[in-house]
Amino acid sequence: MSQTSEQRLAVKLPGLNLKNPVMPASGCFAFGDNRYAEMFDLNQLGAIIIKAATLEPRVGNPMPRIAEVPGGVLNAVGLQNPGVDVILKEKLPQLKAKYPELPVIANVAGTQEADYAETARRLSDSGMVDALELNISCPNVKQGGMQFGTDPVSAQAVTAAVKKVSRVPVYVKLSPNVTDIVAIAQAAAAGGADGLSMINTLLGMRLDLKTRQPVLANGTGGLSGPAIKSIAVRMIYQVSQKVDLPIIAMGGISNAEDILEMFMAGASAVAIGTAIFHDPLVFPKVIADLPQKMTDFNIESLSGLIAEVRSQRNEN
Amino acid sequence: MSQTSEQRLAVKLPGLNLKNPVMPASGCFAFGDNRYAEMFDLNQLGAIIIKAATLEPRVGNPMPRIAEVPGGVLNAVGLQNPGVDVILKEKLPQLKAKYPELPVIANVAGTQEADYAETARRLSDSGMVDALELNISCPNVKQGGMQFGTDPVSAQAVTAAVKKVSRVPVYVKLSPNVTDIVAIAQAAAAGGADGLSMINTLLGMRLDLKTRQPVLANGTGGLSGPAIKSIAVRMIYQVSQKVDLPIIAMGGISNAEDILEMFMAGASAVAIGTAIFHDPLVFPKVIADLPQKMTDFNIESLSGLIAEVRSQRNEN
Amino acid sequence: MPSVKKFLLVKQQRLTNDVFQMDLQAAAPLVGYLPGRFVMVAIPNGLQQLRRPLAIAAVDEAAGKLSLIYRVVGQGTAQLAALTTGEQLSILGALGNGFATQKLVSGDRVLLVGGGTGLPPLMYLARFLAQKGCSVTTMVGFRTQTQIFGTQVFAAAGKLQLATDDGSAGIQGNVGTLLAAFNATDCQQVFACGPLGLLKAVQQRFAKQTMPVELSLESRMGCGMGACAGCMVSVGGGTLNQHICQEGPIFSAAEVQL
Amino acid sequence: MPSVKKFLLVKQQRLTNDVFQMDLQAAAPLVGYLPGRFVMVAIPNGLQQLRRPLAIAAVDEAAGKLSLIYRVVGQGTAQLAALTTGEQLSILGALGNGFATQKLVSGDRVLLVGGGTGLPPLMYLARFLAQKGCSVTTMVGFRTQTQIFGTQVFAAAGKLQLATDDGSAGIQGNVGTLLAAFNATDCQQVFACGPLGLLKAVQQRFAKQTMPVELSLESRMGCGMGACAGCMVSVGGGTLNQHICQEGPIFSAAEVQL
Ligand SMILES: Cc1cc2nc3c(=O)[nH]c(=O)nc-3n(C[C@H](O)[C@H](O)[C@H](O)COP(=O)(O)OP(=O)(O)OC[C@H]3O[C@@H](n4cnc5c(N)ncnc54)[C@H](O)[C@@H]3O)c2cc1C
Ligand SMILES: Cc1cc2nc3c(=O)[nH]c(=O)nc-3n(C[C@H](O)[C@H](O)[C@H](O)COP(=O)(O)OP(=O)(O)OC[C@H]3O[C@@H](n4cnc5c(N)ncnc54)[C@H](O)[C@@H]3O)c2cc1C
Ligand SMILES: Cc1cc2nc3c(=O)[nH]c(=O)nc-3n(C[C@H](O)[C@H](O)[C@H](O)COP(=O)(O)O)c2cc1C
Ligand SMILES: Cc1cc2nc3c(=O)[nH]c(=O)nc-3n(C[C@H](O)[C@H](O)[C@H](O)COP(=O)(O)O)c2cc1C
Ligand code: FES
Ligand code: FES
Repeated sequence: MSQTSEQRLAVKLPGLNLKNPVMPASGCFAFGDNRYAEMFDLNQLGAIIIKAATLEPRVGNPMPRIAEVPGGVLNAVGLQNPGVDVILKEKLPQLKAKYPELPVIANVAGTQEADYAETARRLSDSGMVDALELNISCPNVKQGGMQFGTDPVSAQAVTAAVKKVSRVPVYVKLSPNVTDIVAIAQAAAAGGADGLSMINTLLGMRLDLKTRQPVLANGTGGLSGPAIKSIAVRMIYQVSQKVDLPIIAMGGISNAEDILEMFMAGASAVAIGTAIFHDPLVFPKVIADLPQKMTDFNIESLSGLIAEVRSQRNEN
Repeated sequence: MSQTSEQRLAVKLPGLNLKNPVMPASGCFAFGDNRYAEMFDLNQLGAIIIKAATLEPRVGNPMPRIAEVPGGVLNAVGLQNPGVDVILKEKLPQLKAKYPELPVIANVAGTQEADYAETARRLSDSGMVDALELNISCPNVKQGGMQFGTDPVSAQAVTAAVKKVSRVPVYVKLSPNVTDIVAIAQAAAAGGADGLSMINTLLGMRLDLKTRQPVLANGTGGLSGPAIKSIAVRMIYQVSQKVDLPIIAMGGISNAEDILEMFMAGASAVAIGTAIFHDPLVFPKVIADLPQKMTDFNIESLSGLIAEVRSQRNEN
Repeated sequence: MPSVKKFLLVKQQRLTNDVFQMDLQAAAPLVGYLPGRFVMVAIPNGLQQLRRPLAIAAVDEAAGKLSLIYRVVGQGTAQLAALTTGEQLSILGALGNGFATQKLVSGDRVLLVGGGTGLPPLMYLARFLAQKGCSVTTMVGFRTQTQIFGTQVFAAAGKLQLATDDGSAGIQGNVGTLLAAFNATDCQQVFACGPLGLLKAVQQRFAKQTMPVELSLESRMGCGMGACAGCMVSVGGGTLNQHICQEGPIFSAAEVQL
Repeated sequence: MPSVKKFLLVKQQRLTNDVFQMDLQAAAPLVGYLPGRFVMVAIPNGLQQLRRPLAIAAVDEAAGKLSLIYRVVGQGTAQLAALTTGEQLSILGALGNGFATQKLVSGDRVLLVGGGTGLPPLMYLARFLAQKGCSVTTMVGFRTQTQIFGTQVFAAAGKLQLATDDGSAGIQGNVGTLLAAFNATDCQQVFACGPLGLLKAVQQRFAKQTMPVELSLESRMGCGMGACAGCMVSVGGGTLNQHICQEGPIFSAAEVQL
């Protein structure tokens, strides 16, 4: 191959000039202030997506919040976070101090349009984040979250409200719990989104046979992990056919092949969540594996693959 | 336990007086004319749900139609069937001749309301089926199928059209590929459904890294198997809270515990599809395992469990 | 009648870089394990929902012995290759119709044509027909010398015609080259198993001949039991009207649409 | 610094009907495997996505030896119990804060209170404190005699007070009965691990005492690494403000809200 290894993995998305396309998914890596960071150098990552930020602190849902199902995990954390001000005062400065070069995407959640906009404004004004990921898809909160992500009108409105105040590009994170993912993606595009992030978790539930009650205190939870990968691939494929925005793909990725499958479906970058729970070194591993796997499948560079896949999509 | 083993497993649903609640799911057991029937006596089953019937013969989708994903299977068979007339002349008489006592549920599909109604009329008039399962949820056909199952207005209309002509109870089979499963269930109820059947497959896709094209000739396929169980449990739980109709549950069931979980979620009977591909004897096995598992979890009878679960649901 | 049985893995052998042979032992005699039929092997791991179809490469029914030969192509076969002696496999079999060998008698001349993972069923067939007293010629093609397996069996059963793409063993060329040179006039039956291209070449080569030509087909399978309609093929002018797993995997070249 | 290592299973032992001990060997010395800390064990099967948290029951850091004692309660632990000698396990550790034993000196009197699968970390702690020269009293409760395990360790490390619900061993009663009879005045530190009821009983019993009382908590865990917020607990008046996996699993009874 004629390109250097670095060139082969580099991808460019609005606001994000990444040396590789791999990042931790929101909510699975806190604010980088976790113990995985002791096991490998976060500078190896393409970028980091931090845990959802809301205007006010949130304590999240009661315990238990985690359950296991075949091929996947249910979580009902419920957007627990210390609130945007603490994130700006403590979490982000700590992260930037340790990894000044690491691109940061801040996940933004809220209960109404105004919260979303105000949280987004504060984060983007801080100069500490390179892009926002608008979480209109959290299935684990009663108000806001997913309700914005399941109705095109609200999705467009909240995107537009955030775009108006944000100085950094905005990626809208879509919920798979919808009849027509393309309609929501188009609504986000109409609202001015710079990119899409997909997919968030599918709404699931597990019952405890002894108590006959849900295992999770919240009742339902979000399904993530390998079980949802084929749904993510399908949705990314469908959306990339109709919407021109770059897509950060996630949902069940656990190895380099999965990453390439997402690119072939239409992704321009990827995030990994659940897989890290099983393999704490999944990030350095997939980043190291990618070049060989690309060679195996005749892919010179990811940017070339993105261009090729996108050019083959019939815009109709 | 004071009840006999038979009483413990028996369940009663409109048109279906079942000695146990276990049946093969539509499309995973043909018309009973498969080789599994050589391995165990189908009279052991609670009932059988046969492959979809359409008014005209259908050749289905091109090959390949089957792909594997972690914890699940993608299929894009596309409702291949010899048409309702051949089914009435050959398939059903053969089934009834071999198993005169086995309750039969016929799965009905179509491309428009009139097909559904005519197919349903012919099947119900035949006297060979105990109930219909209205398939408004097949993700593998371009027209009809899922489109009826994702829009409440169409769902209600097609249900009403079929109810008008059917002499046997009608179970409407719901698609999980919707934003609001309760709305569709309520529409089916408003259309006069006698019961619900849920869930059909989730729309997924797998790409071949070598060809960069979908593995399935049809592009997308329906995801079934353990990967979707938590989604099925969630939807059945949600629907049973708002809609009074009995539910035949399916989606990832592979053992007796899974069956009990479905009952606790709100089911009144269950169907098993994908699991038989792995374990050809899954039906006799789960039927034999149920009584002991019920004892383990303090369940005297399934009919008692159904009543208990339903009585605890707050109708609001 | 198919049955699902536990088999003990008594030997795992690497035949080439990516082809393995498993020798398996059942607790009881096997019935109906005829040449051309196949089994569905469960991958001993909770993640894989589907069994894998593999042809019967060798069998001793009375002794309950079964051999499978498989190429590692994906996750399931990779897991099979990782199994070690003493582990157990759940196997569903025997399935499918098998090769139609009923009319062949001692002295009949038959041609076997195979390539790649199409060879295992032909290995069994070659032994079976040789035992019947048939005169067996087998044509096999490989990419290169290091990929060769099974040829001793064919040589022992009759005549072996070998081709490699790079000429590192046998003649340089492929099965097509061998077929072109073959004199078809004195041959009672042809059996072929291998990649689609090979099957098409055989179908075409003998299109004008009258002897039975049998092709063994492959398909992704859900059930292997005629229950899921995952494996249909068009036969005798119909459209996707037969199950490869049930009416097949062996079809008449004159009837099947490839 | 946590690390993920392959461990060889050198011994799998059944202690009671449903409690097993695994003795494991790492290729290199272990660091930081202190009493009260835990590991996350990957279930060697593609289906389970989450590692299972298990306490360190015994360790020889220099020799790379680790023992885990676990009750079979679900699918993951059932799979662990099915493993045989020679198989490998991927283990992430050591995690969590561990018991605060720094201030204890030889001659100090300590009380350990445990039940059920809370015993394994106390077994390590008892040995550890006995070696320090502390005078260790351990109270343990079981349902019945056949469920007893670990008591030799506690007896060897100091004084053992045993209760069974049915009186089949030790006194009839439970840990609560033993706690009520305990003279708390001359005890420097209390450590407890077990079911929620036991922890609450300990918290209450010593609520008015001034010595440190440490409780080891359990929670379903996603990561075990402070990354997923799956294991929060309310400490020091906050609401769900600390991670059981990171700031815990050991919390001060005076601070933690059970
Ligand atoms: C009747 C029959 C007999 C066969 N006999 C042999 C044999 O003796 N030796 C041998 O090496 N191979 C044989 N094959 C092919 C073999 O089944 C596949 O190579 C194998 O299933 C691949 O599994 P995998 O998990 O490694 O691949 P993956 O790609 O991970 O499998 C994913 C899914 O696709 C299916 N699949 C993938 N490739 C094929 C294929 N070529 N044919 C059918 N299904 C496929 C798998 O069964 C599985 O369901 C036979 C196939 C059929 C239909
Ligand atoms: C810090 C810590 C130390 C522990 N030490 C021990 C020990 O030394 N010995 C021992 O027998 N048990 C211990 N446990 C409990 C042990 O983790 C669970 O019994 C085990 O995870 C159950 O797994 P399973 O797959 O068999 O159950 P399943 O019910 O199939 O597990 C499903 C999911 O729930 C989780 N889970 C289920 N029960 C528990 C539980 N009680 N606590 C935490 N997670 C649970 C599992 O980890 C898994 O993620 C400890 C728990 C924690 C948090
Ligand atoms: C424990 C947990 C917490 C999560 N928290 C968030 C969150 O705060 N914001 C968000 O947008 N997504 C959140 N997600 C969703 C993930 O970011 C991701 O979209 C999803 O898990 C699919 O990817 P995966 O299969 O690789 O985990 C969370 C997922 C998990 C498992
Ligand atoms: C191969 C295959 C074919 C199917 N064909 C039909 C069908 O004809 N009609 C229908 O309503 N559902 C069909 N289904 C869906 C199943 O009936 C069932 O709803 C679904 O597979 C979930 O159950 P499972 O996880 O137990 O397989 C099919 C599923 C599979 C795997
Ligand atoms: S594989 Fe299911 S019908 Fe052939
Ligand atoms: S288990 Fe993930 S934060 Fe504690």
